[in-house]
Amino acid sequence: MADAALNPRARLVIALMLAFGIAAVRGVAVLPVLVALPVLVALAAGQARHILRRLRGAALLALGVVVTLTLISGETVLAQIGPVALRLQGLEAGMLIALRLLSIVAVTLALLAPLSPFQLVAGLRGMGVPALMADLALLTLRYLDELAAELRRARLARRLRGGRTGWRALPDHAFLLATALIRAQARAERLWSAMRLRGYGSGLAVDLAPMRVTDWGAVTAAIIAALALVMLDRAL
Amino acid sequence: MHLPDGIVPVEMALAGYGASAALAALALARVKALPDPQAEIPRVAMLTTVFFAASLVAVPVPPVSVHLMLGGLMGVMLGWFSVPAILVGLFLQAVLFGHGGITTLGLNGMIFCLPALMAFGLWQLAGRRWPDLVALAAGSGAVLMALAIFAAIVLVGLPVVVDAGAERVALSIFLIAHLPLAMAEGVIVMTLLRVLRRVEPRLLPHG
Amino acid sequence: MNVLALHKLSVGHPGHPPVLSGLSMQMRAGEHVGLVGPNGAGKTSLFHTIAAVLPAQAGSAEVRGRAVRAGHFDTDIALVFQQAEDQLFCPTLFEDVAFGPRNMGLPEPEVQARVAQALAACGLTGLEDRPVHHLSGGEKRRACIAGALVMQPALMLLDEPSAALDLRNRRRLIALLAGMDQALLIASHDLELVLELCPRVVLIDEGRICADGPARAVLGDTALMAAHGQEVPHSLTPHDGTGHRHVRSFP
Amino acid sequence: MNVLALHKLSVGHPGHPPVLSGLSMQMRAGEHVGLVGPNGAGKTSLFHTIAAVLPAQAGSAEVRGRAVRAGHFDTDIALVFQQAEDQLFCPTLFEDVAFGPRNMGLPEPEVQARVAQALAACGLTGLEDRPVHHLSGGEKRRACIAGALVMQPALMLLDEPSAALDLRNRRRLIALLAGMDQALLIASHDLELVLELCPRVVLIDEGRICADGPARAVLGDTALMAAHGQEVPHSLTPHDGTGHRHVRSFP
Ligand SMILES: Nc1ncnc2c1ncn2[C@@H]1O[C@H](COP(=O)(O)OP(=O)(O)OP(=O)(O)O)[C@@H](O)[C@H]1O
Ligand SMILES: Nc1ncnc2c1ncn2[C@@H]1O[C@H](COP(=O)(O)OP(=O)(O)OP(=O)(O)O)[C@@H](O)[C@H]1O
Ligand SMILES: [Mg+2]
Ligand SMILES: [Mg+2]
Repeated sequence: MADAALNPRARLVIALMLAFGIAAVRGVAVLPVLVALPVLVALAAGQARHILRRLRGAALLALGVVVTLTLISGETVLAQIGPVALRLQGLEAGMLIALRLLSIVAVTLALLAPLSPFQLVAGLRGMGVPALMADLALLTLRYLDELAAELRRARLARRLRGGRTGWRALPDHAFLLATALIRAQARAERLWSAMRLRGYGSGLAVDLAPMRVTDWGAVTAAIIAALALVMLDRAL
Repeated sequence: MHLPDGIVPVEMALAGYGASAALAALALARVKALPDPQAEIPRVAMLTTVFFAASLVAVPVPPVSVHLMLGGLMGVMLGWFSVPAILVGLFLQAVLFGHGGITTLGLNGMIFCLPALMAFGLWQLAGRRWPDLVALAAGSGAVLMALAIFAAIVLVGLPVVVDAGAERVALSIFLIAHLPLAMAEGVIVMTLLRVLRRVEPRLLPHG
Repeated sequence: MNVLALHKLSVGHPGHPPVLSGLSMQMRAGEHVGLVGPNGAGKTSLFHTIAAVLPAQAGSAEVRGRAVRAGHFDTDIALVFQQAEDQLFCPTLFEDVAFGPRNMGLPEPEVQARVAQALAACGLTGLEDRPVHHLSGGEKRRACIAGALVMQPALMLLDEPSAALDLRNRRRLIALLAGMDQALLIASHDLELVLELCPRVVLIDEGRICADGPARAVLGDTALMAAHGQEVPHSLTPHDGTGHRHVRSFP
Repeated sequence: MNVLALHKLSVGHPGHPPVLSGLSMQMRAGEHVGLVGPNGAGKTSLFHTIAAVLPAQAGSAEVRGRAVRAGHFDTDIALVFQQAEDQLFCPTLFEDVAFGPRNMGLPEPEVQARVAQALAACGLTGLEDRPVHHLSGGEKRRACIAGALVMQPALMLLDEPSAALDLRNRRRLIALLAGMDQALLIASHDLELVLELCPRVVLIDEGRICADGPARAVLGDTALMAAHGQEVPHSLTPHDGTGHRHVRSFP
């Protein structure tokens, strides 16, 4: 699939363009487009199932917004269930927020989740993000395992020597967190030396893949789509 | 307590980006003036990892979720480095987990970075004299300050149809839900700094 | 009573094929057994299964008659990890060694006494207040051993106890372990150490027990050892003290 | 030209008194030197100082005529860490070994070729796609060595290279290192390995160099070795192959 090979930089730009386009929507008239857009992108990226799974948190949040706003705001009462009134304006505002949220998250995930950490960071560099921040992003992802392993190790070592469990272990845990962090930092320093000793300078060793015609095409299409969305929204 | 995508108008989101970019530029300039910024990177990255991971253990309390924020910790431990660290952490959270938002990245940056810098300032001022007290205040204070900024943004940003009174009630519930978090973060910062003072003073912000 | 009994035990990592399968063996209380085998044979994995860190893929392991269940840890067993850093988690050496006895609910004076004794046995007296991550490689290794000793377990599993030790400390460790009346299971590539400490040796390779018998018979069997990528220890091969010896060739 | 030159070098950890002081020594290109000394003598700290990980407390170190400055790393030096886990940081074994050559900007086919060669030399062929944290202890150690080898540095610092290796792999490692024409500085408690690989040995203890000379003279000097907590290696002491030997007593 052509899309699978989209340049990381292009993906970042497209994600930002579409996200801001969607965020700019104000009226309920274009809501169907907000549903269609992420579906299209997800299908194009071949990521549909993957995204659905990761969308759960955002969906819960969106539901919460809809329910809360429907209950607390607006004049027009749609229905009255005992003391609880469901209101039209709240429902509309809630739906708008919820759909904007879901569709932005879906678009972002579809475009960026398939990238490896290296590609993601290379893309950031390509967009002119300072080297220091790009390095930070890469190391952060790398150290995630290290930190988890450090915590796991400390917990295991603790249990093996008869460490308590349950709520009585709570103070122990705060302490464990602190010592694990200190040790993780010491290890981080050694790992960093190991990387530098093997020639890691400032900046990345991965090449920035050049933007090809398809990349430019996709970026242009995204810009047009975002503008069209905003203009459609303002016109209706 | 991230501001998700889609809640606030796009103009605010753009303004947030502008503000965060300016803050990042300032912080990076400060950082570059340090004697050997490269040597600090592993420590900064490890704390960024902690910050990044902390939000993953989240309890969704719609329309937001409660989780450790660690802004105060970042500020005290990293000083000006906390700004790039937090921004990177927020970006990764948004992109990899759909947590927070890509359009609201700038606003979230303000919600987390300003309290971090406040904590840093507090520590700079009095950390040496009353380490435990200041650590507690920095940890808790950062959460409270973040809450205040968050509330301000939501108040300004929510659609006009929302009834002002109801909005305030909802916000208060949300704020109260976060008070235990403020306490917990104070204790975390204090414990960590205590252990550090004892076994690895080199990593302390104040040698 | 047997301190350790394995019945048709299969050892492996979740989601991977078993590393070892159909292991059966027993250890009597107080017995010292050496566990040898090439890199990747599964010594560490076996230890983790016995210590309830890793679930058994099939069969069972029993410690003092009680079945081992993964995640249910037992202070009757002490495990000294192959990687010293995996085991030390407290800020200072003293706290790390005292962690076990404190959790066993011993009164503080007894804790202090036991810790002092364990540190002395491992040659660490004077380093009590050192942060553990400021110790040298050999000091860390000894700290781990002290942390296990102090628990006075019925069965100690030692994974490469002599790695990173200098010769004086290695000798001290040998003397210390030789004098212990608890059961010891020692995985090591240091065959001289195994030979000195363990009357009985178990050789594992290719997923199973290849030999189980008197140390001198197993370790001295040139054909057997060569077949499993091992060498007969120096002290079992005669040579002339000039430093030249019969180098065997390996695949 | 000297590949390494130390002038009155003091080595230590920030905020602590020096571990070693006033060290002076030279190594010629291609020379293989053994570094021995008891636990905590400062071998690892010295390596870290030479590799620019730790700042020198006084004096200077020069690698190929260039002064070492902490934080300014040089791909002419490769360091194999004592703790294997400190060194492996890529997701898979292949990526980890390829990390160095890729950073040196080599073209991809050359990277592939070099990595394949280094993995083969370390007996790791076939494990390319394994996550590094799923390797056994000995496999991790060899992965570290492969990552250093692949850089083809002028000076390799090996900290306990044979720890955690089984005898076959230890022998393979010895053969590999013996055939290298780069300079090697090898810190090890495995004196037999040092004896086989290094014509010259430096003994450090109590913060200074206690002996520097031909391996056979230093390691064979019973009084000197005993004074510094070491033992003369087996292969330099005659014995009869029964497993009994002259056990010296130590303080
Ligand atoms: N976490 C893991 N997941 C999957 N496989 C693993 C894991 N840890 C180890 N292995 C594999 O299991 C096998 C046995 O490993 P183990 O660590 O038990 O060997 P060992 O006998 O202790 O070797 P060594 O002497 O090198 O320490 C090896 O092939 C190793 O690659
Ligand atoms: N990060 C540190 N901070 C302070 N002191 C340290 C640190 N690391 C090691 N030391 C101390 O410095 C001394 C030298 O340690 P080093 O690790 O260099 O010894 P070594 O010769 O490599 O020993 P081993 O053979 O046990 O590996 C030891 O006494 C150790 O306790
Ligand atoms: Mg092992
Ligand atoms: Mg060392």
